[in-house]
Amino acid sequence: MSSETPNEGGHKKPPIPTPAKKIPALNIDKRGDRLYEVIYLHKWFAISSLLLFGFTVAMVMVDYSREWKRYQREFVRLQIQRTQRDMQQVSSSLDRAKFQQLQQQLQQTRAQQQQNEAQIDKIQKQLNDLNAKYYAADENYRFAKAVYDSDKYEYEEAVATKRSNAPKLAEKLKETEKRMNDYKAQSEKLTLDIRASNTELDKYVGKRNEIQKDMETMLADYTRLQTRLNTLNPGVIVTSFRNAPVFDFMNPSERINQIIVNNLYNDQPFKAIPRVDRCTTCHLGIDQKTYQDAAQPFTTHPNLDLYLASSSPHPMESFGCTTCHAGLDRATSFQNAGHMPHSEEQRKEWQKKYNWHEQEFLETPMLTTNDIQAGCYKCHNASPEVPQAAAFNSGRDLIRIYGCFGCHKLPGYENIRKVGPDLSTVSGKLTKEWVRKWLANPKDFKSQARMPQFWWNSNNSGSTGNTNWDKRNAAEINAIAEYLWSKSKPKQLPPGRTNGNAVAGKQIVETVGCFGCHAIGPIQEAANQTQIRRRHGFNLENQGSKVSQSWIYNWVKDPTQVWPETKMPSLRLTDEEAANVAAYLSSLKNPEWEQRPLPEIDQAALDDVTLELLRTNSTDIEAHEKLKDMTAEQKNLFAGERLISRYGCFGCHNVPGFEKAQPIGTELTEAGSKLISQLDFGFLPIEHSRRAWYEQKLKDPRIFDVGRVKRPEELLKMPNFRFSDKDVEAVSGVLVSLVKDPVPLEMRDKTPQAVADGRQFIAEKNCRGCHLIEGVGGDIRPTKEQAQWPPNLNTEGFKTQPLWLHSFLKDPGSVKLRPWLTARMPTFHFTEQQAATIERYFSALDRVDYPFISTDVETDTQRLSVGADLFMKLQCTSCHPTSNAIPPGKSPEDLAPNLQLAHERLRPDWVLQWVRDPQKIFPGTRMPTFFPPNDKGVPVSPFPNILGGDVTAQIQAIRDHLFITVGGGRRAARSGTVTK
Amino acid sequence: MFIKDFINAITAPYFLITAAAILLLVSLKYPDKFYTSKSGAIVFACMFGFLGISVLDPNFRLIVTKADNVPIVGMLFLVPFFTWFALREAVRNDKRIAEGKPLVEQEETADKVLTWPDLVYTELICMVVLTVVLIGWSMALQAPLEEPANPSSSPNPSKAPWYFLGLQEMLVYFDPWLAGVVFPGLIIVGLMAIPYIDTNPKGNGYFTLRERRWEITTFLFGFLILWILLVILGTFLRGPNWNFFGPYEFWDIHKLEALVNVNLSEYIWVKGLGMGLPKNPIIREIFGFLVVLGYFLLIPPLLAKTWLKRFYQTLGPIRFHVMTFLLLAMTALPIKMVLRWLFNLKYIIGIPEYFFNI
Amino acid sequence: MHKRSLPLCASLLMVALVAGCGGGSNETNVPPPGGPGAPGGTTFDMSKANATITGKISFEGTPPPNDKIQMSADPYCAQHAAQNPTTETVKVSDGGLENVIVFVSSGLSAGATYATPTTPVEINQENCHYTPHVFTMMTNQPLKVKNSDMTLHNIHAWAEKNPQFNVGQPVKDMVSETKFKNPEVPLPVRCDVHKWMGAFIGVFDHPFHTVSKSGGSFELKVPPGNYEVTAWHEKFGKKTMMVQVGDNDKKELNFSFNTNDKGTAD
Amino acid sequence: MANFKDWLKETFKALSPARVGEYIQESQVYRSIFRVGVPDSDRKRMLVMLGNVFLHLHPVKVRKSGIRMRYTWCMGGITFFLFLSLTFTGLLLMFYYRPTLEYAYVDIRDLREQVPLGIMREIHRWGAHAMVIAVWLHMYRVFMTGSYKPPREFNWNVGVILLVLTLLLSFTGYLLPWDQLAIWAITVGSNMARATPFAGHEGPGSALLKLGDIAFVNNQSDMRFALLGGRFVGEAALLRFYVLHCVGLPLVAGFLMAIHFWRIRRDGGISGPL
Repeated sequence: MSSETPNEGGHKKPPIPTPAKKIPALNIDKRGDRLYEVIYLHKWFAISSLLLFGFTVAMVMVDYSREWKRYQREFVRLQIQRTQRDMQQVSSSLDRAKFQQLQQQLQQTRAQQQQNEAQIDKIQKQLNDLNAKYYAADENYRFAKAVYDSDKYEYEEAVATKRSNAPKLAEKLKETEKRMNDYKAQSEKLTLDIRASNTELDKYVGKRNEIQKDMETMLADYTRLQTRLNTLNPGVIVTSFRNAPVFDFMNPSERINQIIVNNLYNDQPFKAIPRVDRCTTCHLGIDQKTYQDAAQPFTTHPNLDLYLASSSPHPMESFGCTTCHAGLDRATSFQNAGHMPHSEEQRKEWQKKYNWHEQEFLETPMLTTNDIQAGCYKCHNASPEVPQAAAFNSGRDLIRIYGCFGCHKLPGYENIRKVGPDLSTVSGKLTKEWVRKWLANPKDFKSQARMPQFWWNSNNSGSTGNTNWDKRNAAEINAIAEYLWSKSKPKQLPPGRTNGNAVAGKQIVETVGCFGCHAIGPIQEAANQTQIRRRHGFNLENQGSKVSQSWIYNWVKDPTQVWPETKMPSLRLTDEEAANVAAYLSSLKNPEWEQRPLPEIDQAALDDVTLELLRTNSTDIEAHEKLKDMTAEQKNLFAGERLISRYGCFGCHNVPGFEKAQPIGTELTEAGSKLISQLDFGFLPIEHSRRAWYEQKLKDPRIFDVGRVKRPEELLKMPNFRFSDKDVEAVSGVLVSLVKDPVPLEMRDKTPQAVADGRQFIAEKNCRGCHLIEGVGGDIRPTKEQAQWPPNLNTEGFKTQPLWLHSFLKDPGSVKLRPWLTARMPTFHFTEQQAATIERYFSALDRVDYPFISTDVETDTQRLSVGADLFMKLQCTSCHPTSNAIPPGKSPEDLAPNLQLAHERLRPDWVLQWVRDPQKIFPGTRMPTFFPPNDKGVPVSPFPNILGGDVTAQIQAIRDHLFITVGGGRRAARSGTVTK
Repeated sequence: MFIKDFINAITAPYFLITAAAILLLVSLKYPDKFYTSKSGAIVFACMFGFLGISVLDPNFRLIVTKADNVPIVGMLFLVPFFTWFALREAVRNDKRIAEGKPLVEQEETADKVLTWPDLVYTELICMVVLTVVLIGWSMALQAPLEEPANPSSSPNPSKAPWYFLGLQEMLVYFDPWLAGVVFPGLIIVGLMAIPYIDTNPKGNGYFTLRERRWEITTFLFGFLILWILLVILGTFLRGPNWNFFGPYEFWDIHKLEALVNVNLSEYIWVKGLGMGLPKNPIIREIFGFLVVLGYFLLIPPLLAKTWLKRFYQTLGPIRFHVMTFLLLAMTALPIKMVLRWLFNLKYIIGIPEYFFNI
Repeated sequence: MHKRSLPLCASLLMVALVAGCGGGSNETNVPPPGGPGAPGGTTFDMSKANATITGKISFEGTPPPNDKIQMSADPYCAQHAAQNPTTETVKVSDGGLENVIVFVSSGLSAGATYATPTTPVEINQENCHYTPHVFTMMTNQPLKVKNSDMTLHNIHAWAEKNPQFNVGQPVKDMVSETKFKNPEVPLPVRCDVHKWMGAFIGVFDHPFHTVSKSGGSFELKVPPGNYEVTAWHEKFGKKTMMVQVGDNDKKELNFSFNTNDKGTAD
Repeated sequence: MANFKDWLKETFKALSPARVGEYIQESQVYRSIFRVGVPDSDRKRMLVMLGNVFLHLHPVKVRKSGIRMRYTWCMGGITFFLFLSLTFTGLLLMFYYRPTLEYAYVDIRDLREQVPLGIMREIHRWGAHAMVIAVWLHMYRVFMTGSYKPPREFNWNVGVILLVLTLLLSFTGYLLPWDQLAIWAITVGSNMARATPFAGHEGPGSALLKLGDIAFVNNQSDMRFALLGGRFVGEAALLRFYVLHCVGLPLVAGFLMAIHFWRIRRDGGISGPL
């Protein structure tokens, strides 16, 4: 194939363009018929090959040195350090004297052994022989058995198929069986012989073995650590060989750890991708208690009782990591895993340390440690609260209190009454002028107003384009007020008393329990106590400038007569008390605000607004014509109605004419998975993350319009709630928790329905404003002395009898349980069903029977008398009265509940637990234990001579005395004993 | 700041494409002025300087250092370099021809050397060096990987692979059936037809410009302006919503461009004749049809008679008509561009009912 | 044959070496003795606390009178307590304030641990009063509570950082014992039956604390170093001072309270 | 002892590189493979070129000007070598990559973060980009030197097809990582097929292809559907592209490359002025 001739005949040879005068190429002599000198090529080849070698090595190194390997190496170092430390500790705590003694003994026995060497050798030899024989015999036996088994099968098969040679086979079987048994006997005998020889040998060497064993036990811990250390640190060569590139495919010590949770998927479009959490590749000490003080990423999880441990409610194997924390499951580098800093300092630190930067492509960045409670909700969504997640729950409380669900669809807030007052009777309560001033800036009137500000916000203040917002806002507000008044049908109320005493009223307001739901002005922060629930009712600040004293009287006397749907319960105020309260509340005034002039109404602005609204469904010319025909009143009514519909006032208020209107806000059911590209950040220089957007939105909802040129009807509409930073954080925490991340059924919260319903209900009624329920609540506490705190309702279901609880809930005023308490349990006028919801909730929480229980007490006379004795000796009556009278010399706040009521109020079993250890049921209670535990944690009675010091029996006796003798309860008939 | 704004302004497609085309044509007219070692040094020094200074700008850096764009930055240098190199060789050869000297290539033509080692060895070295380059590149730059595919959220801009961005850029001026199907088809056909249309026997196997001025000008216009430049434009200067963004401009998703393009039929019926558009699309678009048919059917014979008479004679009718068709198809793109820039012309023929828009 | 097997031998040798290195060192049976003072996990040697800080807590101005106690509710107390009993909140003698907790509040080396005394601290309920009224102890040190009265007392530690402790002692000379796991200053103690009865405990995780004696004097033994020392009184609150002591040093540190000082909530 | 010393000496001598080399070269195994031996003479050099299946694509002698870098720019060779390295790295990647919706993306992620020598993906991707550029420049050079002129018209055409194949290879590979970049690039690219005249449901003329009211070209029967195996870029498209990328197109390209190289020889070697 060396032919070089171009295809002749195929094509014409192209003509040579220029005269072909052959001119020798430069330096041709030197090169011969070469283009390049070979040495020149060699040189280039050498250079490039060296480069290639270098680059290949570099490539392998670059590829090999992964971030996670570094952490794993570090962790091994840490483990070695710790093991060495442990070893040192173990060795220093070793009983050296004893160890030396053992060593001496060992030497002694050795010496003894040497004397009997001949004997030992003999036995040893014998033993070896026996072992050899045993081996042979045992093998014979096993082979014989194999033959027997196969013969057996043949025989059985022959019998079954009725073959003629069956008898012959039976004989053969017998023969093999005999042989097998012979061998068995032989080997068994040899076993016995070996055992005997061993025993004999033991006589000489047994002692030594024993000592050796003792020494081993002493050193067991040490040896274990030593082994561990050897495994951890098998030497540089082994480690580096195991983990060397290429060789690391076999059994490297540096390897990926992963948790694969059944049925847990990353919900990607098209397909669910199995979730593979590789976090533990670097977080190596996360589930081990001993790394609490280690640096990240090796630190132990801060709450192993609740997470990771296999005994905890969230074991690592079945929940993984990203279920709660989010982040990218398969990533094994700091950056890609989606770590998110919790603060600006941390962000800076990470940028420096890990070269961290925000990941633009990650849909689910990790929740920061501040936000981590937001990760709970995807599973814990059966009831309105997540256990132990205080910050998250307060966010949910805020949403309920401020009524975000009025405009936005939010999961868990379905079928809740609108938060604002009914406006269908507004003209009977307020004045139009007040409403106009109020709407302009509610917070100006009441610094803690829940009503948000719709006008004079960042996108409708000053003047933009052709719009003078001052004039326009005034016109809009006026139109709305006019509309409301035109539709309002005031309720006829009896004239209220106005002759109350404000000072006495103040006393009542401060003590009777108003502050469980209300506050006056800003709420003073208290350490360790949330007071969010004190925003449940509207703030009473400047109430006197808002409504008339007569109206207040009617309201506090019986709120339902004014507004049947109100959440406000009746506090059973007497007429005089009500008059005093009314006097006090109407004395709370803001004269400066009252004197402020009303904004003037500019007809041109009203025309502008009306025109703009008219234009939405008719042409310009038509709109102008319509406008011309309208009177000012018509304009106001028309504009008012359309504006209410634009701003969605009916989301929070009952507005006549808007009973069936649909909420106007964006649905927030999956707010936590909303694509960042769908969030309009406007021109704001804020971080482009969901969290940051929500926070900004909550701080100033309309700021995204700033810098935009928009017509008034295109502007953002969400009003400004003027949330504090803390509130913003809590609410946005809830929003980011609303993710679209399907978790398998087995992970989901299994809160019983009764508990979920109960929680929902007590949240609606704000029970926790006063009471501590499930360890949460008691918001009223900072306003009261500890002695005046409303009761903790821990174990309420277990504690109280259903009948008593039911009658109490239906009519709390009838029971005088704690006469010293100034706060009153209000009358909520619960329906039977509502009361049952609460009762069922408490029972379900404590897992006790409801509603049918036995309250009879099984006892006998002797026990009753012991109980009476103990009751006296323990001086229970020092604090507990047994009648309604207050003992002399005592003030009510020194007292405990009247024990006479116990038998019909308390469950007998509860009393037993309560008396044994009251702190366990109500931490901080003033009820002491009389049976403090000793060193071993066993309760001890101060009266060792009564009933043999049996604590359980003593407590039972006290209980029986309390129920039968003090209370006069029923005794259960006990078989075999006679009751009189 | 002012300089950046200025550059942002002059990189606008209409200016960039026009300027580049003019520059190319002028440089081909006076090759011995443009394609010298000195001018090459100046141009490349400027380009490197521009890149070096510009990467200080965050927006510029963002777009240039995007992993998948790095090869295109390389191409941005390689293509001009080889253009300059080839034409410099050509200029040299042309000079030699003029002086009656043998060509650069010819000096050695008759010499044959053994393939082993001269060719085989150099190939080996070349491979090794290339491997080194590839490995180095791979170590320095991680291949891009974005979030998992999600058909419900389209990134803005959604771009085709970079080598098809020329086609995507054509979508600005033509409908998909032309820009995405017909033009690519014609490009392939046209490329394949080149050896059969080009009967010029000269310039076979050596760099020359003077002997093949017509072919080279046409090819360079098509390759450099209508392909490479459009790829670069599509890569670096097209942002969200396929809007134009200068190299220092932030890709703001909210930037809007006014869509005020008008069909030829509206120009004639509504603006010219002052009457409504006829219902029947054929009648409505009759002028468009006339223009397009005229373009493809009348111009070739006209050219054959006048301007390209010489070609008609050497090539014969078949070759000539194939050539003029391909040339006219190619020039349709710049013509449509110019019409768009000057008159906001949307379609010459616009029958959206049948997806037939030109 | 020989020639061929050379590399094989070499590689076998390598493998053997590697294996030897890996498993070679587990022969040791006897652990090396761990000396005292090994880093981590060992306790502080109290003989190093050789510097002394002494001082006086002075009180300026007229000390406010203590509240009178109404004991009528419990006849036993009314009978056994002194005439016209008062609370023990402010006790001033020689211009010095008694019952002030003085302690090192920062400056101790981090990570150091201190031996917990096994001797219990005692508090007695006698004649419806706690004695002592203010005292200090270490975490996990036993606290013995004794009732010397013929009436029911309950000793209720209103702890916030520790689990609350509330034991009723209905029998005379009854003794209960408890421990506090976490440091807490002050830890108020009250009797819920007799609301005037109150005491304060300072619980520390180190031994450098004391209570001012009658006349307001106190003495602290500390290791050399630079410390922040805090004085706390139930009514007048906290004061802090810095002090630097060297080896075997003696420094004087005087705190001063007056009527205008207000106790903070903690 | 002396014996042993001699033995040692001899052994060392026998083991010297030169001797070992000699020994190997004289062995039957070696000679059966490499017929010619070290090409240290011109004759042998020619024999090597003739006897080696890979090298025989080259002629024994070449025109000096034809192998000048300033003339060839070496772009054809680079393209071919890039093709080879892409085949190699691609093969390695195929061990880890599974073309399913479940795993496509996560496998790429694992290649990036955990798989040893996952850097192959980088080499593959950058090599692919480089190949597209190299193949353009190769065409550019061939045009600029007029090398498509007779007798090389056919080889130019083969080259054009190879260029298209290169683009298609790159295009099909672009989808495989299954990230947003991939799926949207392919969506944009394949959307054009929707507008194919007559064969695309949004292309001109497709509306004419119907019988009565039954349209033959709809979104489930047009070019795009054929390309993607579905109405949108989904699992079928992924598999289709994977097969094309790994098997179909490389086979065709390899076949055409063989022709391309062969024709270079048949058409008179690398072009040059005659």
